[in-house]
Amino acid sequence: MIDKIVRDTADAVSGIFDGATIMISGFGEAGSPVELIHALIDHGARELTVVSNNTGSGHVGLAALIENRQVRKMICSFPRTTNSKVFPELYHKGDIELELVPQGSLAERIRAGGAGIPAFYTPASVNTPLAEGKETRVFNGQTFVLEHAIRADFSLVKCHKADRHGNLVYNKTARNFGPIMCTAAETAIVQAREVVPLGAIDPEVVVTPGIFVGRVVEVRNPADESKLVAEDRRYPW
Amino acid sequence: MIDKIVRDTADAVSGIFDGATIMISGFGEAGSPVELIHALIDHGARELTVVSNNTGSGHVGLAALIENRQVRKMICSFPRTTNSKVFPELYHKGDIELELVPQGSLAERIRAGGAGIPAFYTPASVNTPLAEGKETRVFNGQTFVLEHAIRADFSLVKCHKADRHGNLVYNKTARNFGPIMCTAAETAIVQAREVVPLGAIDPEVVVTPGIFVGRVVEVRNPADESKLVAEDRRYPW
Amino acid sequence: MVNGDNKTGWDVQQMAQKVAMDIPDGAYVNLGIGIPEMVSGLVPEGREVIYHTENGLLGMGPVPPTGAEDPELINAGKKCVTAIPGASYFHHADSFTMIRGRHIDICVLGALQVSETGDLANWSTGEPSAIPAVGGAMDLVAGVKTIYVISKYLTKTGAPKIVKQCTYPLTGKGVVDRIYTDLAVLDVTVRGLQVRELAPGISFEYLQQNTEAKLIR
Amino acid sequence: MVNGDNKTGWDVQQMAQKVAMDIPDGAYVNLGIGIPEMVSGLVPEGREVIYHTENGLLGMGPVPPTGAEDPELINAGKKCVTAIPGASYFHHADSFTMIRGRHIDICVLGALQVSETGDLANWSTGEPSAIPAVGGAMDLVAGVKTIYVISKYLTKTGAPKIVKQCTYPLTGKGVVDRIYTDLAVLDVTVRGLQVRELAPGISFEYLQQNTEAKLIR
Repeated sequence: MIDKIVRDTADAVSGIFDGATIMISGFGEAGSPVELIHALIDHGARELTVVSNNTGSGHVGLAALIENRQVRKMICSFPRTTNSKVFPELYHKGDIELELVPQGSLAERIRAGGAGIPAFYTPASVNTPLAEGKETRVFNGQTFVLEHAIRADFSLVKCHKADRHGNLVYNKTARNFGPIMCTAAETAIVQAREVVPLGAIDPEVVVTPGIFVGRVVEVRNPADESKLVAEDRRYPW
Repeated sequence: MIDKIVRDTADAVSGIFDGATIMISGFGEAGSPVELIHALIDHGARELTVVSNNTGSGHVGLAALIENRQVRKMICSFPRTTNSKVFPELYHKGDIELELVPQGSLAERIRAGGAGIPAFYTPASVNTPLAEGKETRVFNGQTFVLEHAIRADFSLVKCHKADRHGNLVYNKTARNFGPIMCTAAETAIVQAREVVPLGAIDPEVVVTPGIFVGRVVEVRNPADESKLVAEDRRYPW
Repeated sequence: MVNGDNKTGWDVQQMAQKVAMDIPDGAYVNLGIGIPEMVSGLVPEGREVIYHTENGLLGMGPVPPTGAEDPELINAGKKCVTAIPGASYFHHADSFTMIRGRHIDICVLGALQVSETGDLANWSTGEPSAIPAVGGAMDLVAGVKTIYVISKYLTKTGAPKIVKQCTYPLTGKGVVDRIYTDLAVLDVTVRGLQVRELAPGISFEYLQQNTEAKLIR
Repeated sequence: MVNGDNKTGWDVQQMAQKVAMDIPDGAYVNLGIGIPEMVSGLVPEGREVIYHTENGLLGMGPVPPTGAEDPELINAGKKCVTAIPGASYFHHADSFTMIRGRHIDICVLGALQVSETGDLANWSTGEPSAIPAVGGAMDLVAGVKTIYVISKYLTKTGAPKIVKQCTYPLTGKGVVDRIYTDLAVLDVTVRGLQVRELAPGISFEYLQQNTEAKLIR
């Protein structure tokens, strides 16, 4: 029987190893799997490469993971946010590496990683510093840059509802990077607001088919990251 | 005001010009926009390049379009079906051109066309006759073949429900090539079993966002192609 | 030309059963058109196997009862099927993301020829009069983790289908992992084709006499 | 250094209004973070304009009333928004399919510098101390059909933002179509920057004195 539901977030992140590449869903706080990230802090894996659009806010979630010195390198499109303090400080000290990628190229590289496409051409970043050192090629008179797929050992993803097969639906703009990150990881680890019985999600509206998901943990009342930041909470609490 | 609904299938296919490239949705009869194809036969545009997974059955729908000598070239993965008679005959006479593409490469080339990706690498067809003459490249020790995007002037697509913005949902495995073909055409022309009021389709379950759709026509009781074939019907009737 | 009589071998049902026995609980499986489709009905009790069909369905169920068919719910062979609880529908690009992205565990395909190094030819005899049609076979062999072939050991005319080198156009090179035939089950290994199991009454020597491919006991 | 006083020019609201007037009925529009966001509230009566936000929403509506915010319904600037009837949600790869695939009609962006040939610099001042952050800007300028820039004519210190050649790192080369400033509206043409409209009290000569870019009457 297929049952991808695990008991708690500690079980969910078990087996994440030092040096792993981890994709983390979310655009700002929307879709950020705060509880899974906190479990990864408790778990303690280090020297991680993290692929995520931002670098977290305040001292919780992704920012706390970085602050706990578990991240060697960030691959992202926008490492600043209104309340980002941790990443800028480490970056200026030279204590964390940054690979800056245009947001659409980041999304497409992740999608390619999940789809078995090793590389593709895109018009974004041509003639800019972000294309320096990258191969370019002309198609129909226009110049494109070659971008390579990104894959991860694990993805940490937040969704709205899940079933035991790992079928997922998301909530509004919290969907963002979740679906493509599930496809691009050896093991996609998902926190769901609600685990529902098999068959409760209409096959027509499944956003992430279960084949892309390794483990699901129910987190009924996930943290509202911006509230934690406003209260200046820090993880570990 | 945005209102993409047109009055009838004749209006829907108006402006299709001789020599146009046309994508036609469907996998066998599932998702095949039979009424739009018949309107295109009445319309009469010739010298078409048609991108579709198959070549139609019997003497209706896509097969009738080919039989009416409107198609110069087919780009498809599987030009045979149980009841395909028209294409084989013309092909053997040398009266129609065929570009054979592995089904996944066909889907990805269409998706790339819609996504502004001019070309990508894929492992499919490496070391086979279908990769002959195509550029190959090694990534991480594995050989891949370069495939180019396909775009179309028009797509003819069948869906289940649509609204005036062009938001679409599909029915079961009739979804197949519809969503990607909507993205890859200058003008996507859609026949919907039902046109519903704006807001009637939940934003979470929209499969094709309206931005990809040019025209929508309601066809309430679309033909069951296999029945027409079984009755040996021919279009024009 | 050798004796193609295989009364002493397994029938198609038994071949499909052997495949079904080798599909573990929880596997994601794509079944090719024809004989491979039989496998889905033969999964041992207690195993949950999820079938993918490349035309956009994960969680394909059995053929519906007569009268309950929906022409918009079909499999890759364009036959009417059903969807199990937990199924999902998706478009073709997403479907081949599953295939090309190595998300499918096992694919079971038919064959015209299989070589001793696991090359597969199953889409064209290369005859100029034939209309070439490839479908999803090339994507499947390039992307699915494990490729099983199910096929008679000999053609209807008694010619070998297990060959040293394929003479028909390839579907993929070095892609086949295991071959289920009516006479034996063979594993593709770096040293040659390892005979995993012989059908009742079939000798290793008989198998070897009917192929130029290198067989290993 | 020139006089940066722009009391005689348009204010930010008026600049945004000019942009809004130039967006036709039925357009699909992406608005950058900051001043461009103002445009959505200024669409003339009777026009239906659909806003795309790259974090996965087509059909973005106005800011919700206090207390009705949903932290999972935000725009690219990470502010809470709403969804109009006819909206749709999608993932990031699909969102950038809309952008890169030339499906969005107009994108309105801020600028650090715009050159006379339409080069745009709006993501980094290139200072070593700054943390580079690009977001979706490079994809937007590469993929959207028409790029409007909305920006003051001069920096806070009175330095030109309309330049012969950008000194800051580029977002895209030759991508800008029109520039809405507090002093004038300029079109990027092959012959130079065509002054489309002057703000009250602003002369062509004053504009030209404050840029080395070639302006055309």
